[in-house]
Amino acid sequence: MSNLNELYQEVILDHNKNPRYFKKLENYNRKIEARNPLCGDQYTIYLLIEDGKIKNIGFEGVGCAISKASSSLMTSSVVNQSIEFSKNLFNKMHLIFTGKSNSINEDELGSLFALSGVSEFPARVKCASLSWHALNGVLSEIHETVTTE
Amino acid sequence: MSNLNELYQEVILDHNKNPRYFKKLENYNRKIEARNPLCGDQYTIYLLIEDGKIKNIGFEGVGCAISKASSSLMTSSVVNQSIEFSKNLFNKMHLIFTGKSNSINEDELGSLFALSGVSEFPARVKCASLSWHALNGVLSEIHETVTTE
Amino acid sequence: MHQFIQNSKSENQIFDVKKIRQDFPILNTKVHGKPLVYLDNAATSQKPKVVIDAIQKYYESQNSNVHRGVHFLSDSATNSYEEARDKIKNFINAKSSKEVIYVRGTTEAINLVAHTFVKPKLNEGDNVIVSLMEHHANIVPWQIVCDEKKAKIKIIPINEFGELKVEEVNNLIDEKTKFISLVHISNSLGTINPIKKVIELAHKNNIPILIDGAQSVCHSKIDVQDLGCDFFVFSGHKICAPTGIGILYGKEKLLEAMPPYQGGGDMILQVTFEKTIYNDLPYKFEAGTPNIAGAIGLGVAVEYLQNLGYENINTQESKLLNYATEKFSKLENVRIIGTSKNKASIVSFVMADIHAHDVGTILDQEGVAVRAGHHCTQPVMDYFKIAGTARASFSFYNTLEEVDILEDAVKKGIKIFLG
Amino acid sequence: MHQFIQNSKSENQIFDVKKIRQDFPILNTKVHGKPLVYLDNAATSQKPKVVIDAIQKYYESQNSNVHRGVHFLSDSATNSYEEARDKIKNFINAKSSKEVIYVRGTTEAINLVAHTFVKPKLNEGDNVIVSLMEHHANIVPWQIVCDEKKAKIKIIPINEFGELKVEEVNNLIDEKTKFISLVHISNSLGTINPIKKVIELAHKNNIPILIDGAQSVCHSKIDVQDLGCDFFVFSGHKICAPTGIGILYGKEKLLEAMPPYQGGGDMILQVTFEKTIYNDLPYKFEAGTPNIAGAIGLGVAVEYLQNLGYENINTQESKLLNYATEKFSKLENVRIIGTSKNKASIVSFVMADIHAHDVGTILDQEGVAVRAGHHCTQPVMDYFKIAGTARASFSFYNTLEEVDILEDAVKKGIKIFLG
Ligand SMILES: Cc1ncc(COP(=O)(O)O)c(C=O)c1O
Ligand SMILES: Cc1ncc(COP(=O)(O)O)c(C=O)c1O
Repeated sequence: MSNLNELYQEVILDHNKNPRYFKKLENYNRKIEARNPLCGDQYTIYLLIEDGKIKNIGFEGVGCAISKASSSLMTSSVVNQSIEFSKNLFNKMHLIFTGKSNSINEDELGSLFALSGVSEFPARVKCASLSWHALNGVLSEIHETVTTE
Repeated sequence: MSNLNELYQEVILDHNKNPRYFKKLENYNRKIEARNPLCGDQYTIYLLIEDGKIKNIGFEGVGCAISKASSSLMTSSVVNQSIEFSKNLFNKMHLIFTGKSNSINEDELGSLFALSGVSEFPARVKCASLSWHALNGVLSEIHETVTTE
Repeated sequence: MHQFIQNSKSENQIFDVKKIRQDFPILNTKVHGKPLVYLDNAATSQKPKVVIDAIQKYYESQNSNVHRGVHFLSDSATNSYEEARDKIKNFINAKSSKEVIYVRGTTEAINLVAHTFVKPKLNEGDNVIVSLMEHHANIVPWQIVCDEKKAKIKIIPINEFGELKVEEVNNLIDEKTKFISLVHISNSLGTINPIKKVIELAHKNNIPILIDGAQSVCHSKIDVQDLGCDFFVFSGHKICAPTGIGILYGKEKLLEAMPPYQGGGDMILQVTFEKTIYNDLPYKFEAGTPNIAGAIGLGVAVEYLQNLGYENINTQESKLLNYATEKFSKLENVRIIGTSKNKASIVSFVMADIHAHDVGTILDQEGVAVRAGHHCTQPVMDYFKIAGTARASFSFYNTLEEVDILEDAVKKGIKIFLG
Repeated sequence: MHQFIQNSKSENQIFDVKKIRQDFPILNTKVHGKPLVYLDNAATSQKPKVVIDAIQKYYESQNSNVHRGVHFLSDSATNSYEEARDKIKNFINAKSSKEVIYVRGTTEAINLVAHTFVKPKLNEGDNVIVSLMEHHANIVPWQIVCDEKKAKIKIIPINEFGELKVEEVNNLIDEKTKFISLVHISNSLGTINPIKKVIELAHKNNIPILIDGAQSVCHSKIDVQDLGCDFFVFSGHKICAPTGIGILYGKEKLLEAMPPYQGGGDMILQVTFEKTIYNDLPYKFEAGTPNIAGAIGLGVAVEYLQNLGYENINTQESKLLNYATEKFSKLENVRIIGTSKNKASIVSFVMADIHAHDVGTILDQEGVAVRAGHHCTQPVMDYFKIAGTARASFSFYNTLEEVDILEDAVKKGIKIFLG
């Protein structure tokens, strides 16, 4: 059971039960669909991006505990942060999910650290990274548009 | 080589080289296509049937030595014979080809005996019986028409 | 000692599960240090050693292309390939081996029928009837051809037990109904449909009907002549046979009249650029080099099932179904989805509001393999207003002890999530 | 002793055929009491033990349905299945694994492209160009779609050596040409076509082109990016892999724009009766449970070939081709059909007017397996005005001694028929 307890940590169960930023935004300028057809996870993420910053964020949809908690933790971590910061965070988390990170700093990660147990469950990496990939995709587009201008 | 010599007996090689009744009939009332797509054997058999008898027969086409010699031996055996006789001969030869005949009478069979080596070559049974099946098919139809009248 | 005597007794009597399990090498696998409890049989069955050995034997002593050779290996491969077809013909009691077409699986079989039999008959405004509990394989092909022909799909509804509302079939049928395609046993609910009744109804209205037997061939003896259906399709991999092989059964007259599906070698008699003559049945529908080893393996698999005997299979599977149903009915926070009176050994369930995917992971840690999700039957999930279920599907080689392990694992999951 | 030293020497140097042969269990077979001399490699190749073992291992320790499960076996099967795809991607140097679609074989791949890519583009009066030396698999699918669309097939002619008249391609191309489909290496003549030239010509005229690589992947390193072709197709069973699996490579952009071929599980994202959303590449084209064991076996087979090295393969096969060609050229009453300058290790021949079928039987009695007939290339036979040929096709595991045995058997046949 030790593995399972690492995956389903208190933080995860809490964010699954009471997901943060779990609402449709009234006022948004980006909308992303994140779906994993194999397990039926399906979220819509709303973003209000202004001045290179994620001014507001919200998500709704259905999915497993891992994907929901991960989305909730993600939204909590990137709200009011810059695009740059969020993209870097994606890169960091991506390495953690796939077990390729060689230095995980618990203090620095804060509650995101709860997601590190996922790397022991290869079949669940997709769940944890679903919303992150979706977010990163849209941020990269914005980024590219900005830098190629 | 003993097996091969049984298959390619003198009679077979002769009938392959000089097939009998190897011509299109001018005057015929039945025409049958006999083909084995897997090896490309392909013959047309012409029949003149009158009064329950095969009054004349001829065939043309291309195929292996076994199918050609067998067709030649068949035509030679059934010409001027009754439908009944020909159908019985088919049944007899069918048993011989498939190795199911338990009494092969060389004297009775005459030159048809040369075809008995085929049973040792399962892959070639289809070649030997190709024209026979075609003939039997058309004779059975006639027969049925006759008997159901 | 006592144990031993009991075992050897039941061995002589009917069906010794412990002994049967030895036929399946994979059942000895350890998962996360625990014995594998394989309850994902509706997704794919495990393979007995005789089937695995047949594949090996084929590649080590027979391998050759079929039909087109005169040499020893080619003859040997062709004979085994065609003998397998004859075995399958007998297995489903088809009239002739010509009616037994090798395909990749159920999905390809349904696509073949949709494209070569149904599509040419469809006109604008026509309809095809399926049920709400179809697998996507029996929905999407009809959507594709109906879209193309501006025809419609009509749906036989189900009730809260997951049973087909057969009485609705008659109302759905109209003069524009060109085909009915119905699943025999639902892969997500376990429901056994009264297909004979629907086949009769269809034929009374002169409508041809296909039965999707993907889930039924492993549980019950199929007699296509007795059923009277026009097409019957199934996958080898769900009945102890290799992957990549399946069967389309069709009535000879219908198959004769259908155009070919794919073009290529073996399905033609003669090719020129001006004109091509198609081959006879069953070859007309078997273009290209087939899955020879798969077909031979399927022949061995159906023999294996026949030797076990469907009576024995049913006895064991009923035991498992009843035992599991009883246990699960008593569990708080667990709800069984699919409670048809007539049911195969499939138990789909939801746990409180724990997502099926999480249930799957939790059970997996205990060595228990179940499927989690919509099981390619999204309309069923939509009907029950759930995202998915966890599904335990039992085979004759499963044991009551395995049901116990499943139950314990489910309880652990509830504990983790609900404390 | 001397022998031994020689062997171990060549073993270290390049390619020890005797040792390689030990990888193939079937090569120890006795046929009619004589050692099997397998020269029917163009029909299907034999399988090395590593491939046979991979199939066994899959069924004994991994077997599960792919993509849809969260449990251990399902994860293991999915990983192996997708790793195999990556291996194949690298093997043919595709840009992305999304461009690598699992199909049953070459025949299915061509049918898929004909139906989903070419057919929608075809209008009355359009044309598709193929060559006279195509396998039926690259003729019949085009006949089917062209018939349906009232389009035409145009044929690149060949010369008496069995070489493509490339200079004619430009004359054949017109503004109504919608597609070109060309065989890389002819299975009945051995001709290696200058496909790069034809691909360039096609693209200069904005015409997409498919290359039928059924016979080429076993003989030469394929780099689809270097070739630049839009589609490249081949069968696993001809390159040491199991039956029932093959590859359609297609450029991502083209595949993206194509509608699906078959409908069912795995190829959809979401299904309701109102609307179905198709899955991403490559899954859009992989409806239903695939040939999982076959795909994994194909991955192992391409690794096996890569480890052998195409240089070594080519050296050995050239030796065999040259040796056999020299011998056969000297034989009275024997004529080689297909004498292209650029040729793979395939020797088709006719013997006096002995029918190919009889030649096949005679050689078989000596243990020699060759194919006899039209090799699914009837137009080639018609061009040479012959009913068929006997075809010896050599693989890297064949030996010069086997060519000697072939020659002796041919001589015996001539003796029987011509005295
Ligand atoms: C050149 C060529 N194309 C296509 C095919 C058809 O391949 P398959 O039968 O594996 O689909 C073959 C094999 O016979 C071939 O040699
Ligand atoms: C009822 C039903 N129909 C069709 C299928 C599709 O079978 P396959 O994936 O073998 O083509 C399945 C299997 O998942 C099934 O359960």
